[in-house]
Amino acid sequence: MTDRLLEVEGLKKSFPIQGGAFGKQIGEVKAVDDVSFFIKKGETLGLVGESGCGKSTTGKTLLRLLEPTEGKIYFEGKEITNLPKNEMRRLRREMQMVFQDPFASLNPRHKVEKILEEPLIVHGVTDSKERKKRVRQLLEIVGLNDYHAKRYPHQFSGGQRQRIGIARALAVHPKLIVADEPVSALDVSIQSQVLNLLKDLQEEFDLTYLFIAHDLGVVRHISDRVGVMYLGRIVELADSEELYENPKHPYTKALLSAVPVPDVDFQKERVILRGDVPSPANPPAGCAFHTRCPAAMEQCAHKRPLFKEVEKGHYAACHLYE
Amino acid sequence: MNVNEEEQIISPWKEAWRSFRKNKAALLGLGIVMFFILLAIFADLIAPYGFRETELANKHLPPSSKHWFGTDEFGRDILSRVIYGARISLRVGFLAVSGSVIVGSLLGIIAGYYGRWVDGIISRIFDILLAFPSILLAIAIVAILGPSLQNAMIAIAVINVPTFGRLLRSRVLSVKEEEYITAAKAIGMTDGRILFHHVLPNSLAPIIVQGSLSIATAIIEAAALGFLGLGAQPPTPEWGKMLADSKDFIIQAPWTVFFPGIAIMLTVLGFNLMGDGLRDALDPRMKR
Amino acid sequence: GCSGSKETGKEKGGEKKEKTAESGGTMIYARGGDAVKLDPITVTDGESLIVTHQILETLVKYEKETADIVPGLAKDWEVSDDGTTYTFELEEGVKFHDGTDFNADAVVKNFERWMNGKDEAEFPYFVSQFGGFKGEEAAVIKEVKAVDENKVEFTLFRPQAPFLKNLAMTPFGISSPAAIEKFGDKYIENPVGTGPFKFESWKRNDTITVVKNEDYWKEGLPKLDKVIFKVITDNSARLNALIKGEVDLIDGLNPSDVEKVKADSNLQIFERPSMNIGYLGFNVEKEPFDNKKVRQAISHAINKQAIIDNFYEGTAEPAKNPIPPSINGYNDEIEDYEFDLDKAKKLLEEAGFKDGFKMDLWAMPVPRPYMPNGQKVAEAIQADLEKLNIEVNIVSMEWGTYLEKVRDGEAPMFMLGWTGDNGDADNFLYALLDKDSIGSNNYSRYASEDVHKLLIEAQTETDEDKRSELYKEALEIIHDDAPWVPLAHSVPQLAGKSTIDGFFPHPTGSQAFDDVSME
Amino acid sequence: MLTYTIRRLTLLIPVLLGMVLIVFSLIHAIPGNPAQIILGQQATEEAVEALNKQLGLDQPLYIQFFDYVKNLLTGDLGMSIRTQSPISQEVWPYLAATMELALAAMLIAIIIGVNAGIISAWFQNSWFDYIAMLLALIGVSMPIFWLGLMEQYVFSIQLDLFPTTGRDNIRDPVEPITYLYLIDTLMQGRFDQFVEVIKHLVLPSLTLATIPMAIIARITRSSMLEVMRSDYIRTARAKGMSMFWVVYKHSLKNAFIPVLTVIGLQTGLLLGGAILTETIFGWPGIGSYIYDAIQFRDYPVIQSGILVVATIFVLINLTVDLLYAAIDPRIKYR
Amino acid sequence: MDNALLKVEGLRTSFFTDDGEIPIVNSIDFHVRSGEVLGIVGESGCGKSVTSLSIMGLIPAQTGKVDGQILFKGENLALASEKRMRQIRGNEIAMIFQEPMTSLNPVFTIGEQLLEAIQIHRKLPKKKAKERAVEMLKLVGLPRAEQLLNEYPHQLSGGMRQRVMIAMAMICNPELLIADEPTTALDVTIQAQILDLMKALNKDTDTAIIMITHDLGVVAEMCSRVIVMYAGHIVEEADVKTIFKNPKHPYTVGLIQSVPDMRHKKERLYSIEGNVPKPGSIQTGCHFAPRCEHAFDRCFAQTPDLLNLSDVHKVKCWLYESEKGEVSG
Ligand SMILES: Nc1ncnc2c1ncn2[C@@H]1O[C@H](COP(=O)(O)OP(=O)(O)OP(=O)(O)O)[C@@H](O)[C@H]1O
Ligand SMILES: Nc1ncnc2c1ncn2[C@@H]1O[C@H](COP(=O)(O)OP(=O)(O)OP(=O)(O)O)[C@@H](O)[C@H]1O
Ligand SMILES: [Mg+2]
Ligand SMILES: [Mg+2]
Repeated sequence: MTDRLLEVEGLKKSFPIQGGAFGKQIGEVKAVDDVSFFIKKGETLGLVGESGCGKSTTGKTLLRLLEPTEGKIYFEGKEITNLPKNEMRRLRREMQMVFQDPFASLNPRHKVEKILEEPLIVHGVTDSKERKKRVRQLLEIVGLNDYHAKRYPHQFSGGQRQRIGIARALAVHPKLIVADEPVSALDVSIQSQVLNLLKDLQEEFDLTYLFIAHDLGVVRHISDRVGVMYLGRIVELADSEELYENPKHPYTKALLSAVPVPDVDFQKERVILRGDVPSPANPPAGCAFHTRCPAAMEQCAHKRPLFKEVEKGHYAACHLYE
Repeated sequence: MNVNEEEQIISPWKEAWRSFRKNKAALLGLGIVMFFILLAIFADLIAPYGFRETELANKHLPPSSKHWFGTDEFGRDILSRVIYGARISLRVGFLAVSGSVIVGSLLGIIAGYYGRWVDGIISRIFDILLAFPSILLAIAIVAILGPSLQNAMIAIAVINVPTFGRLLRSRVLSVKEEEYITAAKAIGMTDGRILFHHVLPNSLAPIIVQGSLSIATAIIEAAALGFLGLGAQPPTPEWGKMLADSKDFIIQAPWTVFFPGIAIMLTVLGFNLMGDGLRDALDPRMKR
Repeated sequence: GCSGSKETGKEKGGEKKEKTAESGGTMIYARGGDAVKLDPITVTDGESLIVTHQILETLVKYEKETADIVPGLAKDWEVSDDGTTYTFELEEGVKFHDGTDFNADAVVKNFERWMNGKDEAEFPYFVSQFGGFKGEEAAVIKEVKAVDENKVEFTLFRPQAPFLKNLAMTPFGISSPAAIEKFGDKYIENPVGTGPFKFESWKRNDTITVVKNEDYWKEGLPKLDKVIFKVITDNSARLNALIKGEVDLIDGLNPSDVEKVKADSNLQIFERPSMNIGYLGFNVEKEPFDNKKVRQAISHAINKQAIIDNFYEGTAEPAKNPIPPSINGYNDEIEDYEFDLDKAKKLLEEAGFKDGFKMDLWAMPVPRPYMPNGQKVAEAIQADLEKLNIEVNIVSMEWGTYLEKVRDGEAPMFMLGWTGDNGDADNFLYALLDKDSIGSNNYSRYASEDVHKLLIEAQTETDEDKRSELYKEALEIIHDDAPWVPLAHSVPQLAGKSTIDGFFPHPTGSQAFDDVSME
Repeated sequence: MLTYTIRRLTLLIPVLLGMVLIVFSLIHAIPGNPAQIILGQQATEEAVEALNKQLGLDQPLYIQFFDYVKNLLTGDLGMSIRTQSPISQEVWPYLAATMELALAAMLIAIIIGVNAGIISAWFQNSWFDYIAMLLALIGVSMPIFWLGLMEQYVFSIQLDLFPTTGRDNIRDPVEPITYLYLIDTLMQGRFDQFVEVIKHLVLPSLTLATIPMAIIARITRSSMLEVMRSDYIRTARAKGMSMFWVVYKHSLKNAFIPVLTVIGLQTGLLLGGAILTETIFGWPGIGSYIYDAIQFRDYPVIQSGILVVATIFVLINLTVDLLYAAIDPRIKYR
Repeated sequence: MDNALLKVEGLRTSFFTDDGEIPIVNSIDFHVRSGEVLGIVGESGCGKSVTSLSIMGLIPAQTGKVDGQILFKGENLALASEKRMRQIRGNEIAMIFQEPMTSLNPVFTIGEQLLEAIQIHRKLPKKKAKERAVEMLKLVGLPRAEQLLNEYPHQLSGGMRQRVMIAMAMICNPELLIADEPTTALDVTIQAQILDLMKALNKDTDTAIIMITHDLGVVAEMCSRVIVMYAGHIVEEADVKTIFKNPKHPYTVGLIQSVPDMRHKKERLYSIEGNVPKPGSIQTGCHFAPRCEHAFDRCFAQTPDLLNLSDVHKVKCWLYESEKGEVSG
C-alpha cells in the first residue's frame, strides 16, 4: 500500500442532462462509470481511449476539480474524497495538472511571470524577491529564458506555451501531475520536445504522472503502465510492455491494430471495428463494447464483465477471460 | 532557442492598440470623440460667447462671421451653445454608462458566479427590464423623477443595466469554463481571487467595447428625452433640447435645427466608429 | 407656400367628388388635442367643448364677437326685480337630432340632471358656476320648472350677477333627454342636441366628424355639410398640413409663424380677441416675496415688451391688470410698473436684498393660449433678473404635478395664466386673487381683506356700472400689492384658407360653425 | 417542439407577472394627480378629491394592484380615466396604427438592410461596401427625431411629395374595419385610398426604418462574412457551385439566424420606440397613446398600454426563437 | 512523367495581410499520376492546405494571389475562367476537408447537399440523382442510406459525416481527389475505417488521391509517393519506401525519428529544436537552416534548389549538392 501514491476505488462521475418542459433532469451522462486503479510513486500511468470516453473527467475528478458522484480517492493512503474545501486547497500543492490546449489554459491577459507566480502566492510564498527567483528557476527548468518572463502567452508558440503550463504545475513541487493530453495539440517535432522534457523532469523531481492521451505511440513511449478506457470504464490495464505485446481485451486489440504505423514494411492484420462509439448518455447494457466487439458472446449483452486481474499485474474486464 | 531579442513585450492591450491604430475608421472615430472631448473641456476658452448670453435683439441671425452657426431665438450664439452642449452630452453619456456598467456588472457577476436561484432572480429581472421598449421605460422613469438632466441620466443608466448585466453574466459563465480557470482551481486558488484576477480582467474588453457603443446610444437617448422635454431644462444647452426648442423655426431659421442635429450625429458616429474599432481590436475571437 | 397654386388645383379636384348640388363642402379644423368626452357638462377642456358647441345649444348665447348675451334656444327672457327669478321663452318647433321635441320639459330635465349631481367631478362647471348641487349651501339655483310647453322658470336663492353669462357657457348646452336615457354611460360619445351639426363619428385621437343638421331650426344654416375635427398635436405639423391643403383651419398657430401665413395669399389669419392673462406669480407667503418691495422691484425689472415681441411675436398686448381690457371693470387708469432697472435695484436695496438672491422659477411645461411657450419666457425672465443679481433656477415638471404643487404653495415664483370662462371680471378676480380661493386658484396665496370685501360686494351687485367701479377699486389695490407681474394678454392666432368666410374666433374659445362657409 | 413551446410559454409567466408588478409600481410612483389633469386648471380642490374617490385612487396601493391583476386575468385592461371607456376596446386602433407603421418600417428595413448587407459582404472592401457601411453607421448614429424633421421638411414641405401627417386623407377618411388601413382599403376595393394610405406611410416608415435598416445591414454583412469563411461554404464551392448560389442558398440561410434575432428585437423596439416618429408625423399609434396618457396621468392606460407593448415584444421574441427551428435544425427541441 | 494527371510548376501563393504580401507557398513543383496516391506531409502551417486550395482555385482574389502553372490534363487551371473552374470542381477534381463537423452545411439535409453535387454537373432527373446518391452512400458503407438523405449533419457522428463527405466528393467520379487531413479529427478506430474506405475507392475507381496529412503513419499506410513540405517549400520528394528507409533531408530525417513508435519503446525521442518559422520571417537561405543540425554558412545565405537524387527522389538541401549536381527541371 505504501508505494501507492494514489488509489481510486469505484470512481463514478455523471453529469445531469436537463430538458423537458421545466428544465428538469431527464437523464445523465455517465462520463466515468466505476473505475478503480492505483498509481505507484514515481511511475507513469498512461490512460488511453477514444474521444469522449471519460479520460479527462477521470483526471479532473481525482484532483477533485469535479466532485465525484461515487467512489473513493486515496492520496498517500489518506482518503481525500470528502476533504473540506480548505484542506483540499492545501493539498493542491501535492497534485497538479497540465492541460491539453496550450492556448486555452493560460490566461491571455497575464504575463508569464504572473502566471508562474500565482501558485506561489496562493501557497504562501509572500516574499516577492523569492518569488521572482523561483520563477526564473522554473523557466530555466522547462528550457525557457529569463526574458520570457515579461511576455504574454500569445507571443509564444504552442510548444513553448506547453512548457509554461508544465512550469506552472511544477511551481509548488507537486508529487503527482495529471497531464491531460499535453502533446496532442502539438506537431510531431514539437511533441517530442515536450515528451522529452516531461521525462527529464520526472527523473529530476521524482514525479508521478497520470498521463492521458489518445495517441497510443506517445502513451507507450512515456508510460510504465497503461490503462485503456472505453465508455467511462477501464477495460484493460497492464504494464505497457505487456499491454502492447499481449493485449487481452478485444477493444485493446482493435485499437492497437487501427493505429497506422510509420513503417512501410510493417504488415499487420487489421481489426476494423464497425460503427461508432455509443453515447455515454445511453450506454449499452452488459459489456459496453459488445455492440462493436468482433468476439461478442451472448452473455456480453446483459452481464457486465468484472474488472479483474487475468494475469499478474494485467487486469481486464472481459467475459473471454472468466 | 532562437528568440529574437528585439521583439518587444506586447501586452494584449498594446496589441489591441496596434490593430486599432491600423483601422482608419476607428482612428477617425477616436479623432471625433477626442475633438468633442476637447471642446467640452475647453469650452470656456473656445466658445466665443457664453451659452446663456441672451440678446433678444439678435434673434435668429443667420450664420455669419460673428456668429458662425447663427443665433437662436434668444439671440444666443449657436456655436457656443453647441460647444457647451458637448459637455452635457458627453457627461450624460459617460456618467449614465458608468452607472449601468457598475450596477450591471455587479449584478451580472453575482448572477454568473453564484448561479442557481440568485442567477434565476437576477436574470429574470433583466428579462423583464429588457421586455420593455427602452424609450418607454425611460419616459416612465423620468415621469416619476421629474424632468431634469440628472433624472434623464438615471433613466438611461437604468435601461442600460440589463445590457451590461447580461454581458457580464455570460462572460463570467464562459470564462468560468475556460481551461485557465480550471488551471487556477487546480493550483488551489480561492474563488474570490479567481474572480478578481481572472474572470474580471478577461471581461474588461467586451465591457469597453459595449461601453463605447452604449455611450453612443445613451447620447441619442438623452437627446430624445430632451427632445420630448423630459431631459435637460433651459437654458442648459443640451443638443436634443436645442432641437426641440427650434424645430418650429425649421423654415425661417434652419440653422437652429441643423447644427445641434449634426453635433449629435457626429458625436454618436464617433463613438460608434470607435466602438467598432475597439471590437475588432479587442474581441478575442478575432485573435489567434 | 411655394406650392400653393398647385395645391389648390388638386384641392378642387378632390372637392368636386364630394360636392352635391348646392352643398357647402367639408371643413377640416385641426387642433392640438382630442376631445375627452362629448357630453359638455362633464368636461372642462376646450377641445371637447368646441365640438359639442356645434351639436348642443344653450338657452342664451354670446354675441358672435363679444361676450354680450343674445338669445339662443330661448328667444326671450324676463328677470324679476330682485334678480332671483328668470323666465325664459323658448323657440318653438325645435327638434333634437334624434327627432324628439325640444321644449320646456327637456330644459327642466337637463337641469334636474345637473342639479342632482353626486360629486363635483361629475359636472365640474355646474358646481363652479352655480355654486353647488341641490341641497348644498352654496347652490345658486333653487328650482327650475316648466311653466308651460315653451316657458321655463328659474328660481335662485340669491341674485347672481353673471347668471346669464354662465348659462351661455358651452357646458350648459341642452341635450336630448331621450338620448341621455338611451345611451346611459355611453352618452359621452353619442351627444344629441339641437345644434347646426349632428354628431357622426369619433376616431379617438384622430378625428371627430359632425355633419349638417338638415332640419336645423335656423333657416339656411348651417352652410357647411360637414366639419371634421382633426388632431395634429404638433404646432408646426399642423401648420404644414394647412399649407399643403390637407386641412382648412388650424388653431394654436405659433406666433413665430404668423408672418409666414400672412405672406401666403392662400391663407388668412384669424385673431381670437384676448380674454386671458399670462402672469408671473409670487408666493406672497414665502420669503422674500412676502416683501412687497421685492415684488415691485421685480415688476420693474421685467421687459414685457421684449418678451411679447420675441415669444408672442407681437400677438399680445402687455398687461398691467390681471384682467383683459375687453372685460367690464378693466382699470385703464392704472400706470404700469415701467421697465426700469435702476428703480428695481433701488427697491430691492430698500427691501434689504442688495446682493440679490437665489430663487426657483417654475415654468409651465405646456403651451397655453395665454403663454405659448412658458419655458422660453421663463428663460427671458431669468436673463432679466440676472441683472438684479437674482439667480434664477428654472424648474419644470409635468403639467398636472405643476398645478398641484403650485396650488399647494410649493413654488416661490411661477408662471401661469387664465382664460376667462364667461367674460366676467368675477371669473378672474374672485377666482384668482380672492382669499377664498387660496388653496384653489389663488396660487399667489394673496389675501387682502379690502379686495375681498369689494369682490364679494360685486358678486351680488346687478348694476353693471356699479360693479365696474368696485372692480376698478380692487384693481388699484392689487396693482400696488403686486402679487403678480401681469405679463401679457395674448391674442391667440388661428390660420385658415383664404376661402373661409364667416368665421370669427370667439373670445371664450368656442364658436359655432353654423354660418361659416367655404367657397 | 411542442414541449419546447410549452416550456417557453411557461417561462413567460414569471416574466409577465414581473412586468405587471414593475409597471404598476412605476406608474404609481409617478407624481401628479390624474383628477387634477382631467378637471383642468380651473377645477376646485373638492372637485379633484371627488374625482379621485370616484376613480378608486384613494384605495391602498395593494388593493389597487390586486384588483388590477384580477382584472387582467379576465382580459380586462381597465378603464381609461380620461375617456371612461374600456382600454381593451380602445387600444386596438392605436395598436393597429403602430403595427402597420412598424411592419412597413420593418419590411423596408429587412429588404434594404439584408440586401445591402449581402452585397457588402460579397464585395467586401469594395466601394459599395464602404459606402453602404458608412451609411449604415451614420444610420445608427442618427437621432431619428432629427431625421424625421429633416425628411418632413425636404420631402413633404419643400418637394411636396408626401403628406405631412396622419394615416389617411382627412377629406376622404378610411372607413376602418380592422384598423389596418392597407387591408381595410383593399377589402373595400378603394384603390385610390390604398394609394393615399401608402403615401402617408412612406415618410414615417422610412424614418422609423432607418435604425433597424442600418443594424440589419451591419449584422447581415458580418454574419455573412463569418459564414462565407466557414468550411461548409468552401465545401459548396469545391462542389463547383457558383458564387451566387453559394451566397443565396448556403450562406444566407445560415447567416439569417443572427439577423432574425435582430429583426425580432427591433420589431419589438419599433412598437414602443415609435413615440418620436409618431409625434413628428402625427401618427395615432400606441406610442402617442401612451405618451398622451402620461401627460394626462391616465394610470390604467399607461399601465395597460406599456403592458400590451411589452407583451407583444415578448411574444415576438418568442416567435423568433421558435422560428429558429425552421431555419436551423441544430437547435434541439427536446 | 508526361502522363501526369496534374502537374504543378512554380506554384506560388501569397496572402495580402496587414504586414503586406506574405508568401505562403514558395514556388513548388510536383505532379500526380492517374490512379496514384500522393502524400503531402509537413507540420501545421507549412502550406499544405493552401496548396490544395490553390489547385482548386479557391483562394479568393481579394485575399491572396496564385502564380505559376497548374496543368490538369494539359489545361492550365491557373488561367482558367471561374466558369471553367466550376465545371472542373467537384466533377473532375473533388476535395474533402479536415473537419467533418463543420464541412457540411448544418441547415440542409444530407440529401439536399448530395443531390446538389450531382445536379451541378450532371443534368440528371431528380429521381435518378437520388438513386445515385443512395448508391454512393451505400458505397461508402453507410447504413440506412435512404433514411440518411433526410437527416441533418448534426444527427450524424463524425465518422459518418466524413463518409458523407467522401460520398459527396466521389459522386461525379472525379479523376483526382484531394483529401486535406481527412482523418485528423477522427478517433483511431474511425480513422482506420475511413482509410480503409479510401484505399478501396482508390483501387476500385482508379481515382488519383492527394493525401494531405501530418501523420507519417497514414502516409506509410496509404501513399505510393510522398512530398515533404516545410515552411512553404517542398524539401523532399520520393516514393514512400525511400522516404522511410532512406530520407535525405535533415527535416525529413528528424520528422521520422521524432515519432514515438508504438511497437517498441525508445528511451529518448529525437527532437528537432526550435519552432516552425512564421511565414515571411525568413527572407534568405534555406528555411530549415535555423533548426538544422547540419546547417553551414551557405544554408543561411542561399536558398537551395530541388535536386534530383534519382528519378524518384528529389531533395532541397545543400548537403547533397555534391552528390548529384543535376538540378531538376
Ligand atoms: N461538464 C460536463 N457536463 C456534461 N457532460 C460532460 C461534461 N464534461 C464532460 N462531459 C461528457 O462526459 C463524457 C466524457 O468526457 P471527457 O472530457 O472526460 O472525455 P475525454 O475522454 O477526455 O475525451 P477527449 O479525448 O475528447 O478529451 C463526454 O461524453 C462528455 O460529453
Ligand atoms: N487567408 C489567409 N490569409 C493569410 N494567411 C493565411 C490564409 N490562409 C492561410 N494562411 C497562412 O498560411 C499558412 C499555411 O496555412 P495552411 O492552412 O496551408 O497550413 P497547413 O499546412 O494546411 O496546416 P495544418 O496542418 O494546420 O492544416 C499559415 O501560416 C496560415 O496562417
Ligand atoms: Mg479530454
Ligand atoms: Mg490544413
